[in-house]
Formats: sequence, structure tokens, C-alpha cells
Amino acid sequence: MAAIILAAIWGVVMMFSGLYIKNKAMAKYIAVTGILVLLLVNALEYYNIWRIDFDVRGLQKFTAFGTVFNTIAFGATLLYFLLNGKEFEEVGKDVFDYYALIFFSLCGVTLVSSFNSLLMLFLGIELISIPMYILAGSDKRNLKSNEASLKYFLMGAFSTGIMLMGIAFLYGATGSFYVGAPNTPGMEPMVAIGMVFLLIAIAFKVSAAPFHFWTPDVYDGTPTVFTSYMATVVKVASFIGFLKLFDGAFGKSHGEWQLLVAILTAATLFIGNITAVFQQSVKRMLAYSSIAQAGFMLLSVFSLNTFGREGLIIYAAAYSIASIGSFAVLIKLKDHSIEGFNGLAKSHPFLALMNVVFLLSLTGIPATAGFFAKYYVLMGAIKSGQHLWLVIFAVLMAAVSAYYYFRVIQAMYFKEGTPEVKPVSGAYKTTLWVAAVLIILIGLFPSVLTKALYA
Amino acid sequence: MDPKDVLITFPELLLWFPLISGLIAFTLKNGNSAKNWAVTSSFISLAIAVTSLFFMDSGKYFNLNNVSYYWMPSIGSSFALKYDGMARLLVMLNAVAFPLVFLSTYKQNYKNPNSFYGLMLLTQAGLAGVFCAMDALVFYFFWELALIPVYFLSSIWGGERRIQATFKFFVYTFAGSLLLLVGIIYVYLRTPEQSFSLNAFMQASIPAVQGKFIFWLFFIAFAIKMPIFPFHTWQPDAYEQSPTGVTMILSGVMVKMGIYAVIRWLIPVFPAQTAAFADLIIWLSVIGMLYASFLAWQQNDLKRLIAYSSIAHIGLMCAAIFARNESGLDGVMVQMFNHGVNVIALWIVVELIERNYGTRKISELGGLAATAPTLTVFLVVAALANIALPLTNAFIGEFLMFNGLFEYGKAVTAIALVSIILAAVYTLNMIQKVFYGEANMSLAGVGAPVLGKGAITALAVIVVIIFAAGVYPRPMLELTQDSVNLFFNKLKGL
Amino acid sequence: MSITHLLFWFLTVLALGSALMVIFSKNPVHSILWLIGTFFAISGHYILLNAQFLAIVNIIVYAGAIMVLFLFVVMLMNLNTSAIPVKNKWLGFAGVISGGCLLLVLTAALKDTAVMRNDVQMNTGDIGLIHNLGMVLFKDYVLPFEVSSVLFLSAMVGAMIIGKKDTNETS
Amino acid sequence: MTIQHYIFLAVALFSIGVIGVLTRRNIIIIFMCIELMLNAVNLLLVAFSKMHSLAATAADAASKAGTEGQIFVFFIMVVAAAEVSVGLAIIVMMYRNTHSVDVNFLNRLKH
Amino acid sequence: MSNLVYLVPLFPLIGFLINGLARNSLSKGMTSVIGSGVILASFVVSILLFLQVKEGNAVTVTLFDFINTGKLSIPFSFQVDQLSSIFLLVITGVGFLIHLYSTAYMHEESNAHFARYFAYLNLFVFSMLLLVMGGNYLIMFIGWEGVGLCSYLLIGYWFKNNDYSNAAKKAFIMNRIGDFGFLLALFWMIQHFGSLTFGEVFARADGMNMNDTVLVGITLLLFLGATGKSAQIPLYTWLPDAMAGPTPVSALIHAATMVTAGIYMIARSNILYTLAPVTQGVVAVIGLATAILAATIALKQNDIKKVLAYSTVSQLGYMFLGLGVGAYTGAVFHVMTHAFFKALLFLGAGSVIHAMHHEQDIRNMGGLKKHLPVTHWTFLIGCIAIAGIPPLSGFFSKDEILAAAFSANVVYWVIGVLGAVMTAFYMFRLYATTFLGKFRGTHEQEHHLHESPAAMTWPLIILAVLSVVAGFVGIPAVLGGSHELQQFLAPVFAGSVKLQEAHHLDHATEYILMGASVGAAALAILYAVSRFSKKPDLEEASGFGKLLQNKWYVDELYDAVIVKPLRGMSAFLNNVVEKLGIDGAVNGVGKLVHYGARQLRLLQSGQVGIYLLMMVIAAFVLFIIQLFVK
Repeated sequence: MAAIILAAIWGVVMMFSGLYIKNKAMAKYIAVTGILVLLLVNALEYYNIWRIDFDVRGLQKFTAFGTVFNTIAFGATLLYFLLNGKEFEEVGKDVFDYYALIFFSLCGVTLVSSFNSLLMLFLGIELISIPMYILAGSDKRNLKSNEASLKYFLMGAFSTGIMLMGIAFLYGATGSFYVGAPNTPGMEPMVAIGMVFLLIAIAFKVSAAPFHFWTPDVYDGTPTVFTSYMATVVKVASFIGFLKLFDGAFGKSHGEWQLLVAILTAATLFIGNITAVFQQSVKRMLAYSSIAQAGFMLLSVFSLNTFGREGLIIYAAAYSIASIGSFAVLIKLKDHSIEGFNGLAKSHPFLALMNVVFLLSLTGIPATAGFFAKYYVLMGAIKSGQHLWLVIFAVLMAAVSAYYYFRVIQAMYFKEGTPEVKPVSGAYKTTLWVAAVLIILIGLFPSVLTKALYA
Repeated sequence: MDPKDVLITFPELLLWFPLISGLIAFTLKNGNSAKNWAVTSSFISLAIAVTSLFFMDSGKYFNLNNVSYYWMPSIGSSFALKYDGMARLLVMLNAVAFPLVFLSTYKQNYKNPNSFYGLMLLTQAGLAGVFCAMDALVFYFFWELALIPVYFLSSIWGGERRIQATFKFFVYTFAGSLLLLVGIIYVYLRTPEQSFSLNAFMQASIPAVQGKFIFWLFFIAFAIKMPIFPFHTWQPDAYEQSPTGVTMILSGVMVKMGIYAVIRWLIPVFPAQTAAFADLIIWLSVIGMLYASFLAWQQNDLKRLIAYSSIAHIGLMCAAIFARNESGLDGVMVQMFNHGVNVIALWIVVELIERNYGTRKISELGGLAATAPTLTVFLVVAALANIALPLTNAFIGEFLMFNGLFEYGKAVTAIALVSIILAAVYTLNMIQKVFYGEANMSLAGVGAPVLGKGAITALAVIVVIIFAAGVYPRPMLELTQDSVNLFFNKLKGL
Repeated sequence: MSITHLLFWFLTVLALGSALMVIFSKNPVHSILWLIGTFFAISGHYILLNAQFLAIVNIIVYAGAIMVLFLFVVMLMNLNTSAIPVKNKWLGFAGVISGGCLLLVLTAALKDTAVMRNDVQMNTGDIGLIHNLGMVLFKDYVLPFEVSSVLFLSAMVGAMIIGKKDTNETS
Repeated sequence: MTIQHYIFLAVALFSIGVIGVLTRRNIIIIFMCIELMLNAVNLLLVAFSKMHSLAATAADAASKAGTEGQIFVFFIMVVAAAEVSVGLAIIVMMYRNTHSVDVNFLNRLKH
Repeated sequence: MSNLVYLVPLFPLIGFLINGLARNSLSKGMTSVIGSGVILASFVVSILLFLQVKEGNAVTVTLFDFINTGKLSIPFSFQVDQLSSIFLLVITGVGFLIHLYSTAYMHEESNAHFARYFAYLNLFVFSMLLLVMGGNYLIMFIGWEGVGLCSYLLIGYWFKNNDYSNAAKKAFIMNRIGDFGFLLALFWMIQHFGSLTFGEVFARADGMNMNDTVLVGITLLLFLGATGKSAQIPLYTWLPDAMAGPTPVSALIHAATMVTAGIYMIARSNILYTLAPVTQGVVAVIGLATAILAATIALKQNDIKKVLAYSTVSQLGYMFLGLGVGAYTGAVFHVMTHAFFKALLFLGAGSVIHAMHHEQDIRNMGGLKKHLPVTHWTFLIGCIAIAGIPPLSGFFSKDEILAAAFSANVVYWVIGVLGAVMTAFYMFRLYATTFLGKFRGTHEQEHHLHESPAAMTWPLIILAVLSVVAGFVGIPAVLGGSHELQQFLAPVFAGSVKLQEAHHLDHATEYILMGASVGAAALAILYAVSRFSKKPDLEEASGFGKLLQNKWYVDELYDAVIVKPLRGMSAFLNNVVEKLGIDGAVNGVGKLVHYGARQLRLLQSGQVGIYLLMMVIAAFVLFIIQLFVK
């Protein structure tokens, strides 16, 4: 609860400090403070030391799961701020407002991680999305940015409509907006319709094929600094919402809709991985790879069991950290095409090495967090016992993913070239290093995360 | 010694030591110091491995050879290493191989050597982990980890087509191991008390139909690693393109991972399915043997020739394993070690030839016997060991393996035996074209062959091993007896 | 055929008809006007359902504020001349088909389920009255209410960021 | 009236909205069609709320069941308003840069 | 005496190690002393052993457990009994003489190569000793492969010459084909008898009934091995090419010892063969066919060593005939005598070649009688011996085999005698063309002609003496002798003798047979000498002669039927199956992914309208699946 309130408040704080503080560089520090505060209150809440509580009429339900996820989201955002402070200033002059928007969206994230009513889910997702529409278009003179924001907005609004239709039908069937309401073994047509509408809407938010079309264009057009946030925190938040919704609302009728999710998963994995193979721009490649990763996260919804849930948490952490790191390296390069990375290992061995860690994690090589992320969701999927073909397909696609991630590694290590790299500060390097260490740590002892869920 | 006061066990030592010294090697900026560091470290590992041979009695020194502590209790995975006969044998191979490699390539000056030697030592650690792991998850962990350094080694220091070749190698094996991962999870979920330990896996209740399917998930992963026909095509390219030092490890030690895995993780876990598919796999392997031998006959690049010949040998090992009788398995055990050593000798000679004469093309070489008699002697010995001449170490293995295969089936053995004729054909062809005949004067370094002391020592050591193990194989046979017995007890359902 | 029924059918025809006109009229301005018509029809339905509060809000917010905003933008870009034709034939066609299919599927799925027979409380019942709604809104739904304020805030900030001219862009 | 009348009406309006979104190229009109979809949803929600309240009041006259439906409609309107403000801002920005409101005018980002 | 046994192979091994490792530092003198000395030493030990055995105490010495896994236990053991002791004597004795001879013959070689030569030679003797002393089939096989290796090394001794190394390769590969059979036989024995130790195998085989499939199979496979090692049809073609090696090597390996390994092996396993008459038939026929085929070819060869080589093949054929008809003693007897006179002939030829400066074509010789007296006389003795003229050794051994052949099947005898006649003919054609008539070589050759040094002539003389007297150890009863050899070997063949029905020829028949063969041979000799001493056929052969001169084109046949197709196949596998098929498939997957990527990204058209349309269609499909399909 405290996190929700503070996130909103800090958004306002950022706005106003924007009025009085002229030094843009300050924004970063204020924002970082904010995140630290958020992390703090979150921790306090997690350990039941101090929490704000008032009767929300059961609209929200605060669980360890949600809190742990919040921690991950805030942590990722912290890394993100620390790594990209400079780039914020390069996008435009409303630096403080950008931060404010991100805090508002964080508020949405916290809502989504703990909603117990479809109303809150709806508001939360809107609160996440609307700032993103704007950030996508924040580079106003750049037509690509315009296009990204327009596409994102149009399709986003459309999907909102679809989601609302779904909610309406669920309401019609159950007479209540509480998540648990439609959770019954069978599935009468009206609930089914509502479920499918919701599925479509959320599939859109998490960019699951065939509702993924916006993703590459938007990620590509958006200023890279914001793509990094969109592709990570926002996406995993939507996933948490997805999981919580389908767990809470349709858990008992799992068998009824598992096939649909299986189809979405397969399609997502296929399109994401295969299309990524051919991309020349690393930014766009990462966009497709985020679709591919979404495919794996979908497995957790598909399996809807303990392993799935733990898996999603680990995946959220692994994927967010690795992607943010990888984007942070990318953003330092002038040329975003794969050739841009040629010879990075020679000119900037540290950046290259860190990037390798992140890419290996995204590929899912053992001793990196990505391995256990994939490992858990696969375990969940196999445990659910249905559609084993999906699992096989998934791992084959993972093999394909090695292809495009390693193209970057090859460029950095085995190709000759002199990449133009913006100057990197010591703080930046340290943060990058911390991120890499986190990846390795989770990769060796994933239990730290999974255990936290049951404290 | 009293079980209580065990500070660290052998398997851990053999695993962590190279890992740490590898990491240290990265930090050494001065090239030579990195090189010497690596050599020293590899010799220390060897010393440890040798020492461990004196603490074999599993009853007395149990705590020295077994270790297990919780890693992820939530999913029942513990960091369990066991140092039984087979593990000893292969860890020994691993420990012997690296000093040999470092010595023989001592003259070779790699660009930024600290990373080269660092990665090499990491590979050694990974391999040690694979050979000792008693927990499926740990096993898979190292199985993958051993791959990554090799990928970088080959791609950075390899030949001109290195990037494609090693990348093919990487993706191919990576796909295989992912299938393995699925298999492991599947079995894990059907173990009695949800554990990854080998014993739990052996007790897993696997339904017949899915079992067949899962069996193949495991087998394909291992088959790619070994590799056996028709999953072998990554190998010649990878061997050809990797720097010879790495190729030695690849073919000397790494391919043993596949065979080892089949013996430890596949057959004991899937006895029924193994029985069902043994025929198919054995025929596959035998076809592979002949196929590879015929291809070896055609090769013009020494490295590719050796690559194909080792495919043929691996095929025999695989067939012998699936014959599932004691003679065969004993043969495989000794052969795993001996083939590793012999093939390393061959690579060393190739390395020397390439360094002295600047080519590996058989057609461009010739008459080396006149200019480089010592080299010739070594190669001839290695080659004869390679075609399993009696009193060389390889003979023991092949004899036992063929014998085991014969127990399984006469016809298949007869066909498989044809390969020893073919082996003679391509090996002697190679010897003749490269060493006999008039010296080819167009060669760069003709008449001035430079054999480093390191290389000579390495080769001499190998030659000693070849004959020692060939004349008196019993110690090796006894070393692995416990693993063999365990294997058959499991098959007999004891 | 009570008066309620007559009104219902009248409003329904009105709503659907003007909705169709929205998408088929060439001129944007006309579309807007037709949309307003639709909104009025829907508000009528609200009244019929005795949800006066929503009826009013619908008129004020939608027909009043939002649509005027649209109209304003259109005028600003003076698109009142029917600028853009419908997009290429088969695409429009495909659009109609798939939209229609969606309609069909839904109706087909729903048409003979028990729920459909349930009656709807017409022009009675006080839940739709502002007094009741207000109580609930500020008692039970404080959190969403506040959240929506945050939502507005972010939307406002966004509109400012996007909308206002950059100083550097004039130079 | 029975609920099905409203359901069919709402679904019909919704579909018309969808068709509009799919067939028109003028961004503003597409946007309007989306609003139309939202209104369809609103109507449906109100209808449902009245349906439930009828069912509830039958049992207990004082029951306030169904209120939440109309509350939800209220929030939908709020969100819609917010979206409109952002959306129009984006459209204006685009128009400023391209002097077009053709949805297909911008397709630099592809493949 | 058991402590002596291991010395026999040990000495040559030591010699090999010293000569091999220190080859760059040793002088020729040292090398010769060590090389020959070690052989002499083991010869002495062999004599001691022989005497012990003669006392009647044969021994088996186990050094250590070689292979010991579960059921299978194979000791590293030596067995010295009557049979092996005879072979020991022949190997070490003749071996020593040839080493001695080589010290002079190879003197032009450089130090290192000289040492290498002796190293190989010692290694060969070592392996050959393992072969005959092995207490079980595996040890025998070790020696078996070892001698093959040495013959490979020695044939290719002058490795610079590609034809030579080709010959060496051919020899090794053909031997490998034989080993293929040998190994299979071993596995079969292990499976069926559970052991490879001679004693146990024979004991268990004894009980089995005649022509048991297992026995036939095993014996045939063993015989396949023998055909490889002892140059029988179909694997004989390597032996003539093997003449590429230095002549003493031909004498030792390709005449006296190694090629008789096959005979030793079968004689050793005589029980098995006696129990498998089917195989015996095969052995006899193959042997006979080889004898006659080789003889015909020898008729037209002009290379002095080739003639001897084919005669060796043909003589080996006789030995197999002997084994085939169950005359094991006869076969062994012939091995012994043949070792003497064929070694003698080769060494003589070597001396001639030495004198003629590596000229081997007899058409360029002639009239060497007066230049090389010692060589001439010893060579003549050798010829008479091989031609089977009494009382020289060849007569007794060959006659014993022929007699046995006659009692087995008259046809065998007839063909056998025919072969004998041919043998007499081509040997004396060789003799006459080389030593009689007038010299036909170049002038400086004639100028340099000289008798070889003592180190070469002495071995000749000793061997000549032996070829004369060796026969007397086996004088058959009909000639009033009491076949000592037979009695000596009796224990080894006892089992077989017990099983064979004792066929006995009356003396009259025996006399007739002897007379017939000897007479025919004598006539052939007279004709050959009278014809070729005057005008040797120098012109190229034609017609049938050409066919013979080209060895019935067997090599060409093999090349066309076996080698070429295999090469073709492997090329096909390499270029088509591997590159296009398997690897193509693997790369194909990669290509497919690439293609798919290129197509799929076109889906991303960049037009919102199309995106939305696709979304709606997808939604429609999902609804269908959810609501109606399931």
C-alpha cells in the first residue's frame, strides 16, 4: 500500500522539483532517492515492520508474491535510473517529467502486482500504459518516435476496449468485479467470452503473438532509453497481472483455456525467435527477443503451478536485469546495428564482458539467472503434464535464440572494428558490474528469490 | 584418516582448483607468466589426481571421495560429487591431458595468452565437474559450462573459417543439451521424493510410452556430443578450425563426456528403453564406424582425417556400451582413457607438422621421414596405437569391446571388424603420403624441423603410457571395476 | 408493446443507425456529429434503465467535453472537407467481414444460454441515482478514485510534454 | 426487456466500432470508433448492473447490488477522458510534423 | 628350465631397444654385434630348451595376468613344447645366420639406417618368438600382428621409393584382412570355450562331434588368417611384391619364418582341424591351388627374387596341402627343410644381386658360375633340394606330403606331382639362366664381379649343409628310417592321430610314387638345364607366356573388382552423402530458419490497419477455438 501511495507522491515530487530545480542532472538523484525510498517501504512492508493499512474494501490484496515482485521492479528501475541518467537528459528538456511519468507507471505496477478487483487491474494497466504512450513520443521532432507513440496509443486504446468488454461479460456472469468471482470449475459461455476478451487484451500488453505487432515498431521507434524500461519493467508487470488474473479468476477451469495459452505461447516463441534471427539493428533484435522471452514467460501462465509462479518471479528478475544491462550497453554505442559492436572487446573489454554476461543470461546458459528462469518455467510446463510438444518446441526455439544473441557476441569478440562509444562514467561501470554480479548470483542460488515468496 | 576431519574432498579439489587458478590466469597480464601459471596449475591438478589414487578404498576414505551438500533444497537438488572408478579414470585423463597440451603447445605463442590459458583451465574445471557430478542438475550445469570456454577458445584462436564452424558446433550441441534438460526435468518430476540425485533418477517411475520418448531426448544430446553417426557433422569442421591445443581437449577429453554420460546417466536410468533401442543404436554406431572410416580415407587435411577416425572409434565404444556386457564395458572404460591419450599424441604431431611446414594438407606434405625421423617415429607409434596394434593400449580396449560386441551379435561384429582393415588402409595411406617417398622440397621448413622440448617430452610420456597400458592393462581394468559392477547391478535390477 | 418497449427499440435503432453513419460518412465532422447522436441515444438508454447519473455524465463528459475536443481538433486541422477516402477496397472489405464474424461468433455463443432470459430492471430502482452512487464511490471506491486522479495527473503531464512547443524547436 | 436485447445491442455497437477501426484511415475517426466501443461496454455494464439489482432486490428490497457496475462505468469514462487528452495530443503532434492524419502515412518502422 | 623361457624373446627385445633408441650413436660394428649377438644368445637358449623338451618335459610359463575381467581371463604365458621348440630352433638359428649375412649385405647403409634395419630385424624375431611361444591364442595373435608390422617396416625399409612403401602397405593390409578372420575366431572361441589357452580350448573341443558348426566356423576363420599371413589364395599377391625389401629380409621373413606362421598356427590347432574335415578339405584345395598357380607364374618370371617368391608361395601351398590331408608332421617337416633351402636360395640370390650391383633381372646375368663359385655351388644345392631329388632334404618332406595326399585323394597327388615338376623346371631355368652360359651384363658389372665376403658366404655354406642333411631327421619307414621327427612331435598331434583313420600305403605303392615324382622332376631338370644354359629366353613372352608373366593379371583383377569400387564408394560417401546429405541437412535447418526469418518479418508491414485487422482475425480464431472447437 505504502509503495502505491509513495510512487504516486514521488511522481508529483518530481514534477514540482522540475519547476524549481534547473539543473537537469539533479533529476536523476531525486529519482534514485525516490526508488530507494520505495524499496525501503517495500522492505518494511515485507518484513511487517511498518505498513500503511486502510480498508480498501478488498480491492487490493497484498501478498508476499506481489511484494517480492515490487522489489524486483523497483530494483530493476533503480539499475535503470543509475545506468541511463545521462540519456534521459538527451531525449528532451522535460527530464523531471519523464521521471515523474515513470513513477506514475510504477504506481500502476504496484497496483497490478496486488490487485484483487478487475477494476484495479484495469486502472493499473491504464496507469502503466498512458505514461508509456507519452514516453514513446517524447522525442517529438523524430518521426519514428511519433509513429511509435501513435501506433502504441491506437492499438493500446483498442486493446483497452477489448479488455473492458471482457470485464463487462465477467460482471454480467458473476455480478461482481472481484477476481475470485468467476473462479469455478466449469466455464459457462459468458465467462468464456469474458475470459477470451481479457486474454486477448493482456496478450496484447505482454506482446504475445499474434497480438505482438506493435512491439517491434514501438520499441524501435521509442527513444532507446525508454524502450529499455518498456521492454522490462512494464512487460514483466503486465505478466504478473496476467498470472494473477488467470490464477485467481480461472485457476479452477485451467484445463478449459490451457490450449489457448499453449497456442499463444507457441506462436510467440516462433515469431519472436525466428524473426529476431534476421534483424540487423540490435535494438530491433532486442525488441523481437523480448517477444521471444515473453513466449517463455507465457509458459508460466500455461502451467499455472508453483514452479510456474516461482519461475515467473525469477524470470522477471533475470530478464529485467539482463535486458536493462544489455540496453544500457547498446545505448552507449553510436551505431545500433550489429556491425556497430564489431571489435568492442578490444576497445572496451569491460563493456563487452558485461554484455556477454547479459546475453548469456538471455540465452539461458547455466550459472546465469536466465538459465534458472527458463529452467523453472520449463519445469512448470512439464509438471502440468499437458502438451509436452510445447516444451520441446520451446527449447528448440531457445536454441534458435542462441543464434541471434551470439551474433552480438561474435561481433564484439571475433570481428575487427572500431566502435564509437560515448564516454562511460565510473558509476555507470560499477552499476553494470553490480547487475552482472546479480545475474550470476541468481544464476547460482535462485533459491534466494523462490524462498522469499514463502517467508 | 578420521572421516570427521576431512577439510576438502578430492572431487572438490579437482574441480575448484583449476577453476580458481583459471580465474587467476585471467588477471595475469604478462603472457609468459600466464603460460607458466597454467602449466604449473595443470601439473598440480595432475599431482592431486595421482595422489587421489592412493585413497581409493571407498570404505576407508569414503569422506574423501564423496561430497554432497544442499544446493537448492526447495527442488531437491544438492551439490553432490562422487569420485568412483569411472570418475577417477576420466578425471585422470582430464588431469593428464592438460599438461600434455600445455607442454606440447608451449612454443606456440597465442595472442592475449592470459585469456587463452584462463579459458583452458575453466574448461578443465567444467570437465572435472561433469565427470564427478552425482546430481542431474549439477551434471547439466557443468555439461553446459564446459562448452562455453571451448566456444570462445575456438572462435578467438581458431582457423579462418572458425566463426561459422564453432558456431555450428555450439548451436548443435546447445540444442542437444536443451533436449537433455527437458528429459532431466521430466525424469525428475517422476522421482520418488523429487530429487535430482542419480539414485533417485534410477528409481524414477517412468511410464513406458513417454519413457521411449524421453530416452531419445537424453540419447540425442549425448549422441551429438560423442558424436555418433549421423549427428557427427559438426565435429570435423570444429576440429579443423579450432586451434590444435583446443582440438586436443575436444577430441581427447570432451567427446568422452558423451560416452560417460551414456554409461552413467542414460542406461542405468532407462534400462527398459535401452533394451528396446539397443539394436537400433548398435547398428547405427556400426554403420557410423564404417562410414567414418571410408570418409577418413578421402580426407586430405590431417585434422579432418583424425576427426573421422575418432568418430569411428567412438562409434565402436557406443556400440560396445549398448551391447551391455561386462567385456564390452570394460573395454569402453579403458578405451576412453587410451583413445584420449593416443589421439592427443596424433594432434601433437599434426601441430608440430603444421608449425614446421606451414600446412596440414596431406597432398602438400611428403618425405618427412627423411627430414624428421624422430617425428616419424612418434607418429608411427601413435598411428599404430590408433589402429589398435597389440601391445599398444588401444588394443586392449578394442579387443574387449569387439569381444563384448561379439557376445551381442556375430554378424554385427563381423561388419564392425571391417573397420580395423579400413583403419589400416587410411592410416597407412596417411603415413606413406606424409612421411615416405621423396621429400617434398617445396615445403617451407624442410630439413629444419623444430621439435620443442615440451613436445618431445609430451610425446615420450604418451609413448610410455601407450606401451605400459598396452602390456599391463590390469590396474586400469581394476580401477573401473566398481563402476562396471554398479552398472550391471542396476541392469540386473539389484 | 408498452411505451418502454417502444422507446427501447427507437433508441436502439437510433444508436445503431447513427453508429453506422459514424463509420460510413465521408466527412469527419459528420462522423463526429453522428457519434454525438449515438451518445445521446445511449444516454437515453441509461435513462430508460433509470441510471440518471450516468446518463447526465455521459452527456456532459462525452457529448459535451470529449466530442467538442474532437471537433476542435478536426477544425484545427481543417479536415472538414472529406479528405481521406476509405482505405483500399479489400482491406476495408476484410475489416467488415472480420468485424461481422466477431459479432456472429459472440451472438452465436450467447444466444441460447439461460442467462439471456433474465429480465432487466427498467425505469425503477435507485442504484443509479446520484445519491447512492456518491455514497458508494466515496466510501468503498476511494482507492480507485484516487488512483484515477493520479491517472489524470499523468495524462495531463503527458499532454503537456507532447503538446507544448519546444523552445528549441522554434529556433 | 430481457438482458439479451442489451447484450446484442452492445455487441452490435462494439462490432460496429471494431469495423470502423478497421476500415477508416483517418486517425481521428479510428479514435472515435474506439470511443464507440467503450460506450458499448458502458451500456452493457449498466444493463448488467440493473439485471443483477433486479435479481438481488427480488430477494431483499434494500439490496444495493449492481451499484459497482455503474461505478465501473464512471471509471471507464474517467479513463476514456484521460486517454482522449493524451491521444489527441499525440495526433496533434503527428499532424504538426507530417500535416497528415492518415494512419498509414507513418510507416517508417517495419520489418 | 622355466626361468630360461622368457629369455628367448627377451634378448631380441633388448637388441631392438638398444639398436632402436641409440641408433644415432652406435657404430655399424656395435650394431652388428648387438643385433646378431642377441639372436645368437636366444639361439643358444633355444637349444637348451630343445634338449629339455627332448627329455620330455614341455612347460607352460605364465608371466602375469594380461587381461582379467569377469568371466574372461587371459594370462600372458609362454608354452614351450615339441612343436614350438622346433620352430624356436629354426627361427633363432636361421635368424642368426641371416643377421650375420646382413651385417655385410647392408653395409652401404648409413649408421642410423643400418641400426634401424637391425632394430626392425630384432623386433621381428621377438614377435616371431612370441607367436610360436605364446601359451594362448591371444599371445599368438600379438606375435602374429607384430611380425606383420615388422614385415611392413622392412619391406618399406627404403621408404623413399614409393613402390616399396606401396608394397609394404599392401602386405600389411592383406595381413589385416587375415587378422580380421583371426580375431573373429578368437571371439568365437572365447564365447564358446570361455578361454583362449591352448590346453583348455583343445580339451573342450575334444568332446565335440565332427563338423560341429562352431568348429568349422572357427577353423575357417583361423584359416582365413593363415591365408593372409602365409600368402595363400586369395591373399597371396602381397608376397611377391614384398620382395621390395632387402634380400636378407625376404630370406628370413618371406621365406623361412613369418610366412610359415600360418602352418604353425594350424598345426598348433590340429585338433580343431581334425574335428572339422570340411575345413580340412578347404585347406587342402586352397593349398593345392595356390601351389599350382604360383608354380605356373614362376615359370615365366625373370626377376630372380620374384621366381623365388612364387616358389615360396607354391611351397607354402604344399604345406597347406599337407595340413589339409592331415599330414601335420609332414607340413612341419617341410616348413623346416623349406626354411633351410629357401633361405639358402634367397641369400644366394642376394649374393648374386650384391655382386651385380642390385641387378635382379636374370636375363642380364649368366655365366656367374666362375665368378661366384661358393654362391654357385650352394645355390645349386638349394635348387636340387627344392626340386626334391634324394637324398636332399626337400625330397623327404615333400614326398611325405605327397604320399599323404595320395592316400587322401589321388587327384591331389597328380596335381601335386605336376607342381613338383614345374618347381624343378623353373628352379633350374633360374639356375641355368643365372649361372650357366655366358655373361650378358654390362661391361663394368662384369669388371666388378667378385665373390661376396665371408660374412655372406659362411651362412650360405652352413645353410647348404643343412639343406643336405636336414632331411635325415625324417626318413620314412619305407626307406628303413624311423622318422625321428614324427616321434618327437607325436605328443602334439596325438589327439589328431587318435581321430584320423590310420591309412597305410604298402611299400610298393610308395616306391612307385617316389619314383614317379623323382623321375619326373629329374627329367624336368635335365630339360631345363639343357635348354636354358644354351639360349635363355630373353625375348618378351607372348600369348600364354605373357599371361603367366603377368601373373594371370590377378593384381589387376583385384584392383578393378575391389580397390577401385571401394575408392569410388568412399568418394561418393564423402562428396555426396556427407557434404550434401547429412551435413547438408544440418546446414539446411539453418538455411530454413534464415528463410523463415526473411519471410516472417514481412508480416511486420508497418501499417497499423493491417496490425489491427490481424488482431481481430486472431481474436475471432481464438473465440472459435474456445467456444466451438473444444
